[in-house]
Amino acid sequence: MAWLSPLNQRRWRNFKRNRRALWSLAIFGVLFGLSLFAELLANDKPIYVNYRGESFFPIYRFYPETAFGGDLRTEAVYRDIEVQCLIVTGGLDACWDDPEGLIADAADGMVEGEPIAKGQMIWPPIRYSYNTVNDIQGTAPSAPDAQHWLGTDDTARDVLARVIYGFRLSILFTLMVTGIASVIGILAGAVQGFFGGLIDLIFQRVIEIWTSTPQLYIIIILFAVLGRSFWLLVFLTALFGWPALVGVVRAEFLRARNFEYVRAARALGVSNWTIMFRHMLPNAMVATLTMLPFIITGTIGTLASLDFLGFGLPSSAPSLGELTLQAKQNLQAPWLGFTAFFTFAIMLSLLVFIFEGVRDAFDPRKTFQ
Amino acid sequence: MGAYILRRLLLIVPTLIGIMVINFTLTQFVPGGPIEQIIAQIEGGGDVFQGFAGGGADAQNQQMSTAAGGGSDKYVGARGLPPEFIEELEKEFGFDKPPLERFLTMMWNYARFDFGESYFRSVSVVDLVLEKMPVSISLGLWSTLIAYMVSIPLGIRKAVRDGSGFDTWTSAVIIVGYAIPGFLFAVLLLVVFAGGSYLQWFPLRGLVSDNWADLSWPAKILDYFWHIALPVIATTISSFATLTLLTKNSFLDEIKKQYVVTAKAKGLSEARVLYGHVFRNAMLIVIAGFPGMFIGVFFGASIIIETIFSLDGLGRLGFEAAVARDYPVIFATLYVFGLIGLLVGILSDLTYVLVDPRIDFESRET
Amino acid sequence: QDAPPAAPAADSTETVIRTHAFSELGQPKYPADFQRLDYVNPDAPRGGEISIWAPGTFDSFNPFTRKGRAGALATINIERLMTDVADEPGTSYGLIAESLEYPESEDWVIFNLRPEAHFSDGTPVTAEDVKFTFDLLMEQALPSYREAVKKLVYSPEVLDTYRIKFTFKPDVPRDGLISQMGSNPVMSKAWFEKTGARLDESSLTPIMGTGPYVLDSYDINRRIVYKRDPDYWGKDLPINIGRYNFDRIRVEYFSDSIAALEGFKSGAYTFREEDSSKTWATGYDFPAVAAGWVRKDEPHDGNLPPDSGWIFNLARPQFQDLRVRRAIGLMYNFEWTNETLQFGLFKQRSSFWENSDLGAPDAPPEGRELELLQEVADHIDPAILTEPPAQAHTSGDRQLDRRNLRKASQLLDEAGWVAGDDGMRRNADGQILKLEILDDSPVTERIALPFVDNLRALGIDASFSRVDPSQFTNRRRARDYDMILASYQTNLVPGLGMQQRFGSADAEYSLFNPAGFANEGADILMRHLVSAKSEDEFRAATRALDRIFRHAYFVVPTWYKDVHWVAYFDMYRHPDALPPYDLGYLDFWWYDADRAAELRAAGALR
Amino acid sequence: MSPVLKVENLHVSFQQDGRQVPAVRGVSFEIGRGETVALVGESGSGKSVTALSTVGLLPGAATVSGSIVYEGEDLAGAPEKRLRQVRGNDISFIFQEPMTSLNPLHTLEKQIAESLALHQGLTGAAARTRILELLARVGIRDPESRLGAYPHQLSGGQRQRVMIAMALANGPDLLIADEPTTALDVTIEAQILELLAELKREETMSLLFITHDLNVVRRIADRVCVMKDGEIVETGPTAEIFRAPQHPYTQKLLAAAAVGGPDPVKPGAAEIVRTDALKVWFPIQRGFMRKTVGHVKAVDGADISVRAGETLGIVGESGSGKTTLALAIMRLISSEGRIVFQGQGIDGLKSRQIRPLRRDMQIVFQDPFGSLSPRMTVEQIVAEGLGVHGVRPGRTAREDVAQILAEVGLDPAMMHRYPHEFSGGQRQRIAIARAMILRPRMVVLDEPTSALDMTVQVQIVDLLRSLQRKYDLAYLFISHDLRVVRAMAHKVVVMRMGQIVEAGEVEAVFEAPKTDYTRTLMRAAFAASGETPGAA
Ligand SMILES: Nc1ncnc2c1ncn2[C@@H]1O[C@H](COP(=O)(O)OP(=O)(O)OP(=O)(O)O)[C@@H](O)[C@H]1O
Ligand SMILES: Nc1ncnc2c1ncn2[C@@H]1O[C@H](COP(=O)(O)OP(=O)(O)OP(=O)(O)O)[C@@H](O)[C@H]1O
Ligand SMILES: [Mg+2]
Ligand SMILES: [Mg+2]
Repeated sequence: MAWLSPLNQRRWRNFKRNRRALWSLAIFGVLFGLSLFAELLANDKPIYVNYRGESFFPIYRFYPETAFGGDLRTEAVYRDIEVQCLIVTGGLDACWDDPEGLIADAADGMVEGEPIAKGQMIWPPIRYSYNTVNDIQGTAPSAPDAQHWLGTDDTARDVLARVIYGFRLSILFTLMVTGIASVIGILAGAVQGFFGGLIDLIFQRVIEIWTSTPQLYIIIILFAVLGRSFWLLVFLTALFGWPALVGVVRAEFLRARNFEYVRAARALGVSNWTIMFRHMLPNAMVATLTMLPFIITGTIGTLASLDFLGFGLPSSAPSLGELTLQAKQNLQAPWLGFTAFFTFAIMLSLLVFIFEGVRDAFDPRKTFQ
Repeated sequence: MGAYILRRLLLIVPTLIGIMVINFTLTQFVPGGPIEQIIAQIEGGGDVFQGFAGGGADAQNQQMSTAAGGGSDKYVGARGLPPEFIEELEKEFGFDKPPLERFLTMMWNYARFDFGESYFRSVSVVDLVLEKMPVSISLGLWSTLIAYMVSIPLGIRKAVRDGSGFDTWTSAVIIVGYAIPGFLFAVLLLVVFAGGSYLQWFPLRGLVSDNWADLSWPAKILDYFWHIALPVIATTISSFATLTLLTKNSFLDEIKKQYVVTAKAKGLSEARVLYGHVFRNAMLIVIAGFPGMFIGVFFGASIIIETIFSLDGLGRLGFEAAVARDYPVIFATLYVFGLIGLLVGILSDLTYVLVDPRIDFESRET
Repeated sequence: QDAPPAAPAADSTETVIRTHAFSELGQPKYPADFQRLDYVNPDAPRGGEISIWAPGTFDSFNPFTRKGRAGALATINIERLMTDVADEPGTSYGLIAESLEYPESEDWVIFNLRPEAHFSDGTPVTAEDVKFTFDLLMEQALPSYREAVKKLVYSPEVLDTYRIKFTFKPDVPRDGLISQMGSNPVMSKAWFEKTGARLDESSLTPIMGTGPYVLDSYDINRRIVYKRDPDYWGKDLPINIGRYNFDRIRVEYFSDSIAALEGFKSGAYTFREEDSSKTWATGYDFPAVAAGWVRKDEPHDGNLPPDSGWIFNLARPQFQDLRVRRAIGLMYNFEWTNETLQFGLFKQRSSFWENSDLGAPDAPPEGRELELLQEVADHIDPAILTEPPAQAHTSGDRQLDRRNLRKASQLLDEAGWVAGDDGMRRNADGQILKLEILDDSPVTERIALPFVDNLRALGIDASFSRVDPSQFTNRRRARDYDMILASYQTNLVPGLGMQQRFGSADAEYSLFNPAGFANEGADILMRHLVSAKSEDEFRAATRALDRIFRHAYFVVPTWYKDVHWVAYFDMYRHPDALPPYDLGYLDFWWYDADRAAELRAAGALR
Repeated sequence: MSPVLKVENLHVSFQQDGRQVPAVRGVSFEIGRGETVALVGESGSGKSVTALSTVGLLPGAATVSGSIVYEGEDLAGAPEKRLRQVRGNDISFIFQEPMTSLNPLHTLEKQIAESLALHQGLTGAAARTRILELLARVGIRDPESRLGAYPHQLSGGQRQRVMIAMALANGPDLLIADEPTTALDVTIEAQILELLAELKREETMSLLFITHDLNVVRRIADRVCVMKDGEIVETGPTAEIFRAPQHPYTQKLLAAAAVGGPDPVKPGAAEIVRTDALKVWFPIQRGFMRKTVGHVKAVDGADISVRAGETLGIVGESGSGKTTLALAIMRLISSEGRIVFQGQGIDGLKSRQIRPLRRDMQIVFQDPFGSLSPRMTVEQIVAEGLGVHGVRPGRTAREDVAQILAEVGLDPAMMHRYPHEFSGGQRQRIAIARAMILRPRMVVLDEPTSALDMTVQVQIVDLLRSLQRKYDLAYLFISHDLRVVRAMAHKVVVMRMGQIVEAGEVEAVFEAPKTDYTRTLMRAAFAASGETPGAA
């Protein structure tokens, strides 16, 4: 941390002293870090395949079934037992008849006494991707069991895999949206509150007009024109998200600009922008810091409600919102609701605690016993 | 100040026009208009609520396929609706006129507070909105009231006891409250406390009982609260978190300032110090949010909660209108709520000044 | 309304048929002097109440306008000139009309009204009222109806107080016209004049008719109650014996389906017909069922199911090749979908006349059926003449069935869509084989996704798109989709509607022909079908058509069910043998007052 | 006679960034009934902390040990509830920094009324009468019109007097006054001291008086405690201490005085700043609509002129518009009239155009605490100007900061602290350091030494003078301490009710005041110590 200025070092020390925040940050970091590698954690393709001595990396590359001695030129369906048999046995034709038997037989590198080019597959710990439709016992949604640790959803997809991917998607989505929206929001609020006068008067009207625009319509229009996509949704949600902070930041700035230290900074010849962001913002940050975790989770909520109304991510995307909706529609499958709830609760708690730590770090008077 | 207020009041007009222009323009581009919606309705479909109210019907109920109107299979025109009908509709809705003319007519009418009728019902928009108000006010009023009454004192306590066990567990509770998806919670409440499988402590739907009119006054009040208990709980549960933490953090910032020491030195009780001195300094944002909250009370709407508890409020009206492209309802509510919103915006800015007399809105660039 | 041309000198040679009932195919089942319908219990006790639920809310009792949301059963008080029965398709019996007269040419029809018929306010029904109603409908009813009927018939003439004559326009086929006229509702002219009500404005005053039930009370957003009219004029008519047994019919409104189910569980209403497999499979194990208070039943449903399935937009070039359609169809796994997503409650549909003997049997055509097909042999694949009809494919219990995958791959390879180096299928021009399933309902999504998944495994760039209802309507009307989950409808009796569903004339735009299916052979056979005068002829035509439709494979058939899913509090009774075409719980079921008292005592009802 | 307050072995330390920093180390003293004890000592020696600890008003970061016995009751471990009863009623407090100690959102009336209502149950008209009486007694002119004023509308001295009025409202048994007269001009100061003496007599009030002004100590204290580095190094009756101080620090303290005068201005020195008929009128607004009903003529037509290397002293009664004039010259509040800075008219400039000029014009605010950004460390605060104006005299900013801090008598090791972790005097020096680090051409010093003990004050005065010598600085020096003014200024203007009533060379004004007002001022200032103006 040597690269930090002494003040920031002090802040960092303060942050660390809030154990709860530190742990939350660590856990959150680990979870998010792991989820970044979701493909390696949960996937219906093996990470690595050794077929007749050659190496394959199905997660990253396309291989037709023919590459493994199959007969289709489309992508190998690795979760099919026949394909697995082909890989393990080095492409024996007998795989079409009795794959299970052959796989068991091939464990020792010999099939019916004949040596074979034994292949190998390394699978991720969870053998389902977020959109893998699984063959399950009984009816979807199915309860948690040894195969599906959190059960399956109403399309027979593995809930755990969806949560992992959904967590990543939601967090990326919301971090981006919140990042963009809060930067714009704070900037706008700060400018309005600080300069006041005509700028405030005009900008406020613009925001008023903007906030009373029906978002649903803009989303519908843009979806219809540009098609549904993650990035469009990021753009749109950020576009509608930023006014959330403007009001409070503006109010805080309206007040703070009368403070003596602002006058002092002005007397020093500090430029307006520096005054705003070095002197005032840290003191007008309460609302922002408090609301950020909620804006972050709220953004996930927005995503969820868009899913709800059918204007969310492209279907089959692993969204936590969709999970909640399913939970409501499948009360007989409480694991859906529990999973959604715990995912949200954990995420939100971590964020709230982290931001509490940040707040403490910035609070000069905060002391720890 | 007077000049500022006057300026703000005058600015309402262009703002309102701006809002209406943008929205009007938008609706020109939205795929699918009211006519499509009518067509969909007539052809048997277009239920905008199926998304979340529906129970996943995958089995159409089979009509007696012989009986489609007296024994024979009628021929109704392959295009479904005759073009004349669509023309007629267009005329009725005024779509035969150029957009500009339509817009100007609309604005002229709105300026005189004449809001017209819904496309889909023979009811004036004003009546429609008034009809939905009791539900929205009930939900809005009580949930906001509860949220504020709990959150502010709680937040203050948490600030005073920052870092204590109390602080931690209350944080946990409110976060859990926030994390529970509202509609899931609503459904749970409904099934557990009003449904047919577990406890039947609360009614399933409505604002009041059937025999409400015959009840005595105390019974009436009791009955009303009995009915709104579950929906209000469901709407409120998630609203504690932000407000409580906002209060807490605002207080934390203020509570160690010098003037608080002064107040303490006067010998004031803790409550007096907190509520009499710190509150106003710390809660600018929250206090200034009061006027906004006030409209929240009247137009508080949660489409999902309303649907689950079979309440007919503005939430459903608004969503239905948006999806069905019921433009008179959309524009009129936009206009009226927009107007009120703008007025409340002024009010809330004036509250800033009331809360902190140092605040003004003038430019500092001399 | 346009009046009929001055009556041409009546062709006196023409015989005029006078009858109590009219059947599209042959003789009515019940003779003129029948005592009662076969499926009713003539001794059914009267009394009690039955209650059902309705979704959303209501704000009107006028079902004839697009405005407002009409309350459930809003037409319960409106009776028609003739009525259907639940055990005989295609036949109507006189209700308000005692009898009807028509010439063999079926150029006109005269209804003789029953003089005893009167409106709910006691005023008698006259021919003047019938004419008034017809004209009113032509002026103010829904335009689709107006347009259709206007083309067929002139405004009726009142012959005397109880006689009214409808004259059909020249040049329109006469098939089905008489039944259509028999289905005209009858409303009171005096009432309309008095109240100034309009059919095209919503209103909370129900329109007065002659029916067995009248509105008792309502509470918007909550309930509607109808009560039996003790002075109902027709209560002793043979056709009404054993019917309309409940004193009251109550409709409870819920806007959320979960709340509705909870309402049923707690006895807020007492009769429920289920439409969701999930709820039917998982939602009915509540205490009242265990206690025997609620009965869960699956009576047989003899109606034709809708011919639902994944419908190709045949206008898209890539789907014009039958092999492509078949290959795509093979990727839909009915067995897995049914078992895993729908609790195994459905059956696979193959025929367009499933659940009846009108569909083609699983054998090569023979007899009249073969004759008909040979007539159109030029227009159809010769294989149809010699092979059994196409059956829905079967799949194994694995979601992605290898056998079908291979078969489909082969078909696509043959059709020129070969998989490239990225596994995606392209044609000779290098275009990727794309397929987008369009829908506006979230229910479809979970069914569609596994299908899409399989299609992708096949190397097709498949996707599912959900859009909002308005946009869906738009795109449906513009035929801007590759595939939708929708249905066709066929009938148990001949009807003109076939043309707009399967006919080539309207194929390009007909809303009822979402695939845009067109085949000249089918056109010819449909003309046969419409004019069929006997059941055998009709059956031969439907079976021949069924073969053509199935062969064309423009619909990947999905599921159907042949039972009603009903649950009710154990105080309702029905005749042992239910008629095939109507469950009739509001009609001829009755109330067991003793059992009801027991249930009430046990606290089962709210 | 048992003492009213007896403090024994008091230790206070602050938790600071994880470490314990001692502030008070084993302080013991007692105050008898009706007695006045003066606590004097070095700035930052722990006087305020000691005072605050008596009624448990230290911030949470402080750890306190030792015993504090008030009327036989140990307050050190007393429950909060008990402390509350004591506070305000039995023991009253006047805080050191009046500028930040008032609730910014309460009117003057409300602030005082609250104490009255709380401890005496006085409300309504009765309360108002008492408030007016109190305000009059502390010398607020036209108190009625001031009732509705908020703290930010008052001058520093006015705020301080409100604090005093608040503290005296309930006739406390023990008054702890932490530098209660720093912002007051001599006449008012005399009036306040008289008032205190009167109260002492009438109500046998005891007094713990913290001050740097030894004249005041001599006038009112019965006993003196001298603090240094958190310890009481010497204590005894006033007369004795003054006569024969024992501890070297005490000796140094008593000997210290800002002596001498400034170096003469170089002939032909350029004019740095000049104003012509400068006017600042604050509107008096009433009601919710903020209708303007009149004006406070804070500065009403002031003409001044300062040359390079010259110091202009600005004196005048509290509330006479000195601060306002300073702010107007700095273009920090809007004003009417011409302001010429280095030959350039700056009154019409946009703030963006002025910004580059600010490197050459700096100000030390009267309220140092308020003028320091609470969430920045001292290092950042002091170094900021360097960054803004791109001043980099060959070294790192940190070294610069360290040097200037040392020059104003602060330990450079403290530079990572936040402003609130300093004593009043320390903050004042930080503010001076911030202004001086830029080596400007002109500095406005608004009461720069009010919170400093004599030793430090001398050090600062020397520093300022040497800087002036080196860099030809022009100073606008606002102070109530006429001795310091005399030691610093070449010329002086006397302000009264917004107007300059007298102006001229220091000697001329001090020796031969022309107006009655100046004459009273001079008399009050130099009478107490028995000096005559110009005796030095
Ligand atoms: N909150 C705090 N955190 C850390 N150190 C503090 C804090 N408050 C005061 N100090 C330190 O304690 C010491 C004593 O401060 P105190 O305010 O009592 O000084 P003082 O004698 O009143 O000085 P002055 O005359 O300048 O007001 C100082 O060195 C100061 O830096
Ligand atoms: N913002 C304001 N609004 C209204 N009146 C103000 C404002 N600021 C200052 N005043 C008034 O202007 C007058 C001059 O104030 P100023 O602060 O200049 O006095 P001063 O000479 O610095 O006094 P002191 O020596 O007490 O600091 C005072 O009467 C004060 O009450
Ligand atoms: Mg001090
Ligand atoms: Mg001043």
